[in-house]
Amino acid sequence: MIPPAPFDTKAAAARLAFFFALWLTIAGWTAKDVPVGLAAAAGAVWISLKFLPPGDARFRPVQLIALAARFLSASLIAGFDVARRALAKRPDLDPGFVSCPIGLPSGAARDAFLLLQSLQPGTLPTGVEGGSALVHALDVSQPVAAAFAAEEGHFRKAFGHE
Amino acid sequence: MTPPVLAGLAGAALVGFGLYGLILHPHPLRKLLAFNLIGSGVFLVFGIVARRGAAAGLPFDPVPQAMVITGIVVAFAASALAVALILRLAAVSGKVTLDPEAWAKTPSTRPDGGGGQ
Amino acid sequence: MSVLPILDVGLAFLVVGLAAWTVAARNLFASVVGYVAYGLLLALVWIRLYAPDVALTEAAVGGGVTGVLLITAGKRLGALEKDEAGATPALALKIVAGALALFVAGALAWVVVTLPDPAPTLAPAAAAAADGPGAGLGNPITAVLISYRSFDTMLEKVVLILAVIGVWSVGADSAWGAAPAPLGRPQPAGAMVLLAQILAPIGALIGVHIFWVGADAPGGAFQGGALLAAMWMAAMMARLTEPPRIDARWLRLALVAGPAVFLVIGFAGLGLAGDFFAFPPAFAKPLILFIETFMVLSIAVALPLLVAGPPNGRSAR
Amino acid sequence: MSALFDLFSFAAIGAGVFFFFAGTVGLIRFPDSLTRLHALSKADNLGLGLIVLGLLPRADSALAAFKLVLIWALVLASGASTAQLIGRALRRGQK
Repeated sequence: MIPPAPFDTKAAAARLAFFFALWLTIAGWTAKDVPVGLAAAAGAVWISLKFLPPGDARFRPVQLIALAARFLSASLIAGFDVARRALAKRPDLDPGFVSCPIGLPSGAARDAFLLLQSLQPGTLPTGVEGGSALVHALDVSQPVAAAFAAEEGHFRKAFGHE
Repeated sequence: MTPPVLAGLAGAALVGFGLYGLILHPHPLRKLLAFNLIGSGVFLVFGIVARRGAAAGLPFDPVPQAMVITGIVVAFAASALAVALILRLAAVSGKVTLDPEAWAKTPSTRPDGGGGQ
Repeated sequence: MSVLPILDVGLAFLVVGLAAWTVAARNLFASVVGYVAYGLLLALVWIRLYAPDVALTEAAVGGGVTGVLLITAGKRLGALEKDEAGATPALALKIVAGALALFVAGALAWVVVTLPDPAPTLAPAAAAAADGPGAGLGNPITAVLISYRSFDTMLEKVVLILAVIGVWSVGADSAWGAAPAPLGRPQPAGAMVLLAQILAPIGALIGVHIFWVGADAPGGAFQGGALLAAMWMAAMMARLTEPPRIDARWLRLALVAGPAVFLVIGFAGLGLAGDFFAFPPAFAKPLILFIETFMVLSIAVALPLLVAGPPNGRSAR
Repeated sequence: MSALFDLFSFAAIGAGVFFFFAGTVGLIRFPDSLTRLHALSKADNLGLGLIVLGLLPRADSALAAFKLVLIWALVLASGASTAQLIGRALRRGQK
């Protein structure tokens, strides 16, 4: 038997606040619904602690905002990029797989990083095998692996995975 | 043509396609899919009655709608039971077909019913 | 002239076309994918028929959960498939089947076009029921489900339980009491795990909300329960959790909780309000919500168990 | 002021529709399933993001606006995840 992890009060409180805010967003503020909302948020906290135990990620607000800004501008570029390639006279493609070494250990942080990468211009991670992410690229003449490594650096900074 | 009539005609077409697939597909899961098409077609025809019976100041008649909701869940329960039976039949007989001729040619090799892994 | 009629016609053609695809597709997987897309588009048709409650149920149960059921079944069948699915049917049979299908569809279409006008309706009776025993509910469909046609709804929960028992009974005798086979592959993809980790708590929260607003707005026990069930299934597919043993006491209690509470309160109505399933008007709304809470629990447990299938492996602990 | 908001909504939703259109063109014109996934995930996410942006000034309240952003985030997460899953299945199928 694995001993149950000690209850992380701080993480639980933060998540309760998050899920209750989510409830208010969905349901709106009505006094009579608040108890149900609190109960639902508590249930959501229980599920999220069970499936996603609090890790050792340290959130750095400034870098996090910078990451969000990078992500939004990258998704803008990604959309334009795909639209340009799709609407060109002949679809402008040179597709293929690029093997990109990844330093993040397997877990939620790596999965989240790959999720963000899948919305970067021209790249789509299709799983990790043997310490390398196999990224499908729309245009292999682009420096896909270098950009991938740089993005991983930014991601690690924002979440304190250094 | 009003949306209810249109949806009703679509429902009739769904029943037709479903019936055709149900009769002709030898694969049991495909038969099940076709059967579900018939079901949703019937729900749709029933649903337009709810839309047409918009008396009493309501934009719809809640009684048929409530019954369609019940029906969708029951249809799912029946599908799940059918899937379990199909999987068991395949595990016991080694055949994935409801084509009677395939059964006539090679009778089941394990009539005892398997029993355990 | 608005664009809506054109959209309606387009939607109807898409739905019927996808149904044809489901029947005609070459392999099972393509057929199931077509069916899931069909279920989602059908939900849009229901929206156009002013039936958001049906649309929610159709999208969640008819499209989503049924899709998972069939894809899982296809995968399990593929693992033990030995025989081909049989020869293609003869042309004569195709013609006869086509003619029969055409005849039935044509007859139904004729009925649809020639329905009496004004249409007979139960709406006034239902509205009266909603004013009386279903007092205080803003959503007439929930009022119908729990109050006006409470017997149907209760029996439908019993059907769910019977189906679960039926699915369990199909398993091998030696496996009785064990857990069903896992839903996901041995090593789920990272993307699937993360999706389940993010989505499960949020989806559960939304499921509770959909159930709770069901008293006054589109939503209710079926839709909320189906969403909770979907979240549990997502977690099982990501292997974050495994299907429970079917002899677990909490599981069986959760399964029967819905109809049991419903029945108890129904019998109580016999004594307190003078009729089976009659609710004292002053307590109607809290009572209905109380019943629905347990129905949500039963639905959220029953649907994943139906998808997970019969017990597998050894029953010894 | 409201005319300005309307103009903003109109422009953003129009741009969103354009990206949905471009993504669909890519879906039809790109040569294989993997490249089609790119077209869908990127163009449609941007398209939906722009439509949400255009609807924000029209939201009834701050909570409703937040709900729109939440919907976008959920679609983004599930769309990007399924794209990766389908990509993985296709890569394994190619071998």
